[in-house]
Amino acid sequence: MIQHYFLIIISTVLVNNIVLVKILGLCPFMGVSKKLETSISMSAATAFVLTIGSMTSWAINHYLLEPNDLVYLRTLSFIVVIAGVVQFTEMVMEKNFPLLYQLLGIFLPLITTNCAVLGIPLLNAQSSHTLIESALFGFGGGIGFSIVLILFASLRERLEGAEIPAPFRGSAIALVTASIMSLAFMGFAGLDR
Amino acid sequence: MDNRSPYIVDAPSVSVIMFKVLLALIPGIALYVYAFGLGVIVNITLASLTVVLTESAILAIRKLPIKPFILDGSGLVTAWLLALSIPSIAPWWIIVLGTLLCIIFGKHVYGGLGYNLFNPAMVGYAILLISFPSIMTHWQIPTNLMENHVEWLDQIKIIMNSHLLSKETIDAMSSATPLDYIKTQLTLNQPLNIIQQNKIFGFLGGSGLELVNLGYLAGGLYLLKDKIISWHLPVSFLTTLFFTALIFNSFSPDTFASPLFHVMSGGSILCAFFIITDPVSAPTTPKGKIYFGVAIALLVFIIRIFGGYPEGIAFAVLFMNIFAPLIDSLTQPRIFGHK
Amino acid sequence: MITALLVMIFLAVVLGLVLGYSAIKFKVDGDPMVARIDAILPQTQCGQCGYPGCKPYANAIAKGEADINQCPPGGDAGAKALAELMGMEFKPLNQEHGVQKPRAVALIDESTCIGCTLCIQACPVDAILGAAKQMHTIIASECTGCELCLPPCPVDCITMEPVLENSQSWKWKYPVYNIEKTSKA
Amino acid sequence: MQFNNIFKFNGGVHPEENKSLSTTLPIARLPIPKKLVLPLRQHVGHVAKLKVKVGDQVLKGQIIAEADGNISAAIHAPTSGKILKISEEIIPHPSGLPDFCITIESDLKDKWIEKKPIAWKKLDSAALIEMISSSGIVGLGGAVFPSHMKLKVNQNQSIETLVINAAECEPFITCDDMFMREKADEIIQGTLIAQSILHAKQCVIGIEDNKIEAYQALKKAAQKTSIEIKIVPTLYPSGDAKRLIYLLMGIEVPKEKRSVDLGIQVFNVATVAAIYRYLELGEPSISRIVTITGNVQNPQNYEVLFGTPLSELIKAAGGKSNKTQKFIMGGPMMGFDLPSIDVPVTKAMNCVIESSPELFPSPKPVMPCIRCARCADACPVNLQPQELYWFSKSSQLEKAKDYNLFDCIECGCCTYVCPSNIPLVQFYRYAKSEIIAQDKAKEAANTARERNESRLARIEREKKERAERHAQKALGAQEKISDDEKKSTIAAAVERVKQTQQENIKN
Repeated sequence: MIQHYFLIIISTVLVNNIVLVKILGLCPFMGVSKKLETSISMSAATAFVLTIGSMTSWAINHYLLEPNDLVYLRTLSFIVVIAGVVQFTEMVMEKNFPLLYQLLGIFLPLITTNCAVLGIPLLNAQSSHTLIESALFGFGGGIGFSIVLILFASLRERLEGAEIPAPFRGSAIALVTASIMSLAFMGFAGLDR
Repeated sequence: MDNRSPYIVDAPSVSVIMFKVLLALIPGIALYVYAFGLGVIVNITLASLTVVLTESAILAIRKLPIKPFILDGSGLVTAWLLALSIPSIAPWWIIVLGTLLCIIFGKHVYGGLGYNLFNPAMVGYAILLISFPSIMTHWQIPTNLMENHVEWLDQIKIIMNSHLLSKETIDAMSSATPLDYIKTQLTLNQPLNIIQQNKIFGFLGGSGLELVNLGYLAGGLYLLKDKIISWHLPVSFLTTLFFTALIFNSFSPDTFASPLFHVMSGGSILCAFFIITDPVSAPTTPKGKIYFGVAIALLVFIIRIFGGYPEGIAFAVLFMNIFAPLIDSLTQPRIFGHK
Repeated sequence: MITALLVMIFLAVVLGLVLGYSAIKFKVDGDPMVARIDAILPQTQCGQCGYPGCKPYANAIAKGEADINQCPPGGDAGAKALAELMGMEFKPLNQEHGVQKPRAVALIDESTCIGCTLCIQACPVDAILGAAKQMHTIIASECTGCELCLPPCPVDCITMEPVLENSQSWKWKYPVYNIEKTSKA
Repeated sequence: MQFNNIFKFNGGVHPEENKSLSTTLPIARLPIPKKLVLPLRQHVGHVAKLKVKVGDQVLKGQIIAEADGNISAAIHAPTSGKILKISEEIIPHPSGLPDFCITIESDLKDKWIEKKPIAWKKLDSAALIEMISSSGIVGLGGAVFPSHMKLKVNQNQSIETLVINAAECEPFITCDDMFMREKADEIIQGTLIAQSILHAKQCVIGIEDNKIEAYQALKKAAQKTSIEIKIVPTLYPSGDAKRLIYLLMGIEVPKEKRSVDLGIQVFNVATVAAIYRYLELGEPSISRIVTITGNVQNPQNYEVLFGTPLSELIKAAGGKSNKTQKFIMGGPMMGFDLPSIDVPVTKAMNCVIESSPELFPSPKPVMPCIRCARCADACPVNLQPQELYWFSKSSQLEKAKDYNLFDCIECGCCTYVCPSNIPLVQFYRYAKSEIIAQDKAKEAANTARERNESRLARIEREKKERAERHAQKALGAQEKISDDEKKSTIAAAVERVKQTQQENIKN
């Protein structure tokens, strides 16, 4: 059983990393990775939302939608729930970490529309995960997102000093870098067997 | 320039460093030719030509001076490392394409020498490996093991135009690498000692390949002695690989190959002395270098044993390249007078 | 159909309650950003941005009413720093508000000054000394170079004198070297 | 050579020494020049306060500018003569910008003011420090920090060890070496004086192993004293005070602390000798030993009066050949190009090197940094020069600061070993002075903000008071002057100004 849970984590963090392999959540990945400091807080917020979102979505799916034969309402209700969780996180953050709140700016409310955040609960529902599995899946996805975002930010900070040819500056080089990162993650293929 | 102090310098130039690296590759290449024939020379030549032409073109487009940046030799190092990493009988366009990928996506989109985040040779190699898995895993068997003697001209023919020769000849010339072979055979539940009786295995690693690796080792030791590379990277990498393999091997010798086999086969030695020692994409602090070497060794071992690919060096190196800036910032050494 | 509606209504009510409660619980007042923006502004108090001083401009930026590139004394560098702080794209200085000039301090031609005190009232940092009917003088070390004292002077006796570099304020320049052209721009 | 109890610091380099060039001849004395130019700022701290005016007659050793506050040093007339002018002249500074100088026209009589030797054995430390504060003595190793400040010790500090810096680690420079060979006695006497003023329990002289003659001279002079003379290996920059302390004692002076806080004080050999001369003979700081070397015909050390035009020294050494491009002040590792050969010799000028393409070939093409970290291996402060360069180059100044840019001593070891020939130190100098300038601007902005805020508060207060007064007056009295009238005058003035401005713009 433990092994199974371990495999879920390994799988979501490395092998099927939501950003680099599943290509979900690219918006904050590109948007909030200019600075290491902000990327760390962003990843913490996202990981939090992912875990809580997965769990609440599971509960809604399990207790409300499936018994009532309302599976078709999944996407709608998940979005609503996630939006609620994000709003909550936002308020907590504004109160307790006001500077962070400002730094994250538009990307904090945008966690709502982060496809990773919706994607993970939907994948959970699709593969009929249990509550613990859903939580681990969400958590693992969050960790995977965090690792990749933080590393990406550290790379981009290094690139600040590089003399990149003009056409490649900014998002272009960031995308090239992301793709090579994705290439590196392909080495883990087959680890989750 | 005015006001430039210090007025005196005493350092080998970048070119000298890079050409010493090339020089250190010579023994390995010589043994490669001895064991496998001239195919590798063709690949190296193709790669070198591609690099010089592409870099000149890119530098011209970027309006940078061409001569110093070609003469710095860094492009050639990348090209040679790639040529040594791919099978020596791969068709010519593989090495040309690979070199282009290295130089463009590994190096010049980042600004060229000194700015690349990833090891350029490994960028090219990894793209080739996932794009052409079959070609990239068909390795030539040593010439002395071939049933029909193959002329060196045939090797060149295969490289330049694979349709000239029949499929049988090619099949007779190539096989999986020992690492690959072990992996596939293990899934068929063969015990290791039986697997290793195949003729492609030598006394340490793969037959022929072990010789080449010894050549690389000699070159690597020369680089160490000449202080072109620091000891941290090769030592941490090789010892970690050795001891991880040792632990697994003593735990179950039937499924895990010996530590010496792991060190002497695949690209371990080339990786230890020539690939991870690329200063630009590796951490620069002494501690950071050790962490880097250890982590790559562990990843290489994990991918070799548990992963989907027979050899994990390229992925492990690229993966750790991602960590390099973070490792650097977390392993700053203690400054004089600081706590 | 009814169940679906009920479910959605239920969700809406629950979330509404939770969020409503936290809105009260985690209420925030004041904007910490204003002080940070104000810290970047050069404090010339010149009003070229269209606001009566640096603080009001900082307020306007924090509220999103003003753009980050309206401060000529701060120049492009200031706009860059603001862009970084606000997480916005950098915009070059808006020329409508003026151009960045080398630092200068005001100087009163004491033979022409009639002692009208109008410049004293205009100076935002009280850097002009003097009394009615007496010659005025500028405390050069306190002058921000805002030029606000120039228009009120009835006899045009105030001029802006650029601050010259001396061996103490001299700075090492960015090294320029041959071969590898730094392709910044 | 055996080194006992030496603590090695990280890195360091050993460039070709080139010291024997200028040690073949004894120290010579330069004739008194016709004109001497004395910058008012030859030391760290406040500019000296002028005590003479144009036309004054001065005697040799007379104070012509006095110390302004504690961190400042007096300036004495190096010879007798007349004050010719007080004006801005080119000074030996990397900026090449002029600064205020006193020009003396020498009368060639070289007439001393009455010398007043001080019975230093009978006086207590405080009195001696007070006297030394008008001696004009500053650190002659190149730091030019006023020496009396270094002799002063706070109540809560006590000096354990006095370190005398005789390392002279930069190539080419031999002024301390030759001085030690010839004036070892003065140095030892000066050391004993400094030791007694500081109440230091022990005293160590640190000298590099390439100065055996000087070592032996010191050894002989110090025979009957408790002064310990320690030989350190020749490794640049062992003459840096913090490095020398570590070499000799294994103590690292922490960041943002001075060695005094740890009970260690460091003086240069020439500085202690100057203290001795001032107290024992009553001669203030008016000259120093300068090495003139490099591409000159007779590389040698000269005793030169401060203010002597450099061209005189160059002439004496047979310099200014055709091949010469420039003159360097200081050593080849940390020196700088002199803006002109007419600059005066100052208290900081320990060495002048006539450059030639053979000695200092023009820099090779600069390649990008390949992060080989050779610089980190060579850095005596254990910094990561490649990171500092990365940040300085892209003007990420905050980051550079975080990576301890200000711990850098600009010794040049990193540049010396850089395979890419990057002028690393130049980048650090740029980044440092940029940060300092920004901090200054920030400080100015803060004062401006405060002043603006207090003004706004005052206006607010006045408005309120006026409102109150109005409310009181409104009961009966009427206003004396109509506000409207005043306003219209002002408006007219403003209108006029606007017009003139517009006309100016049109023109």
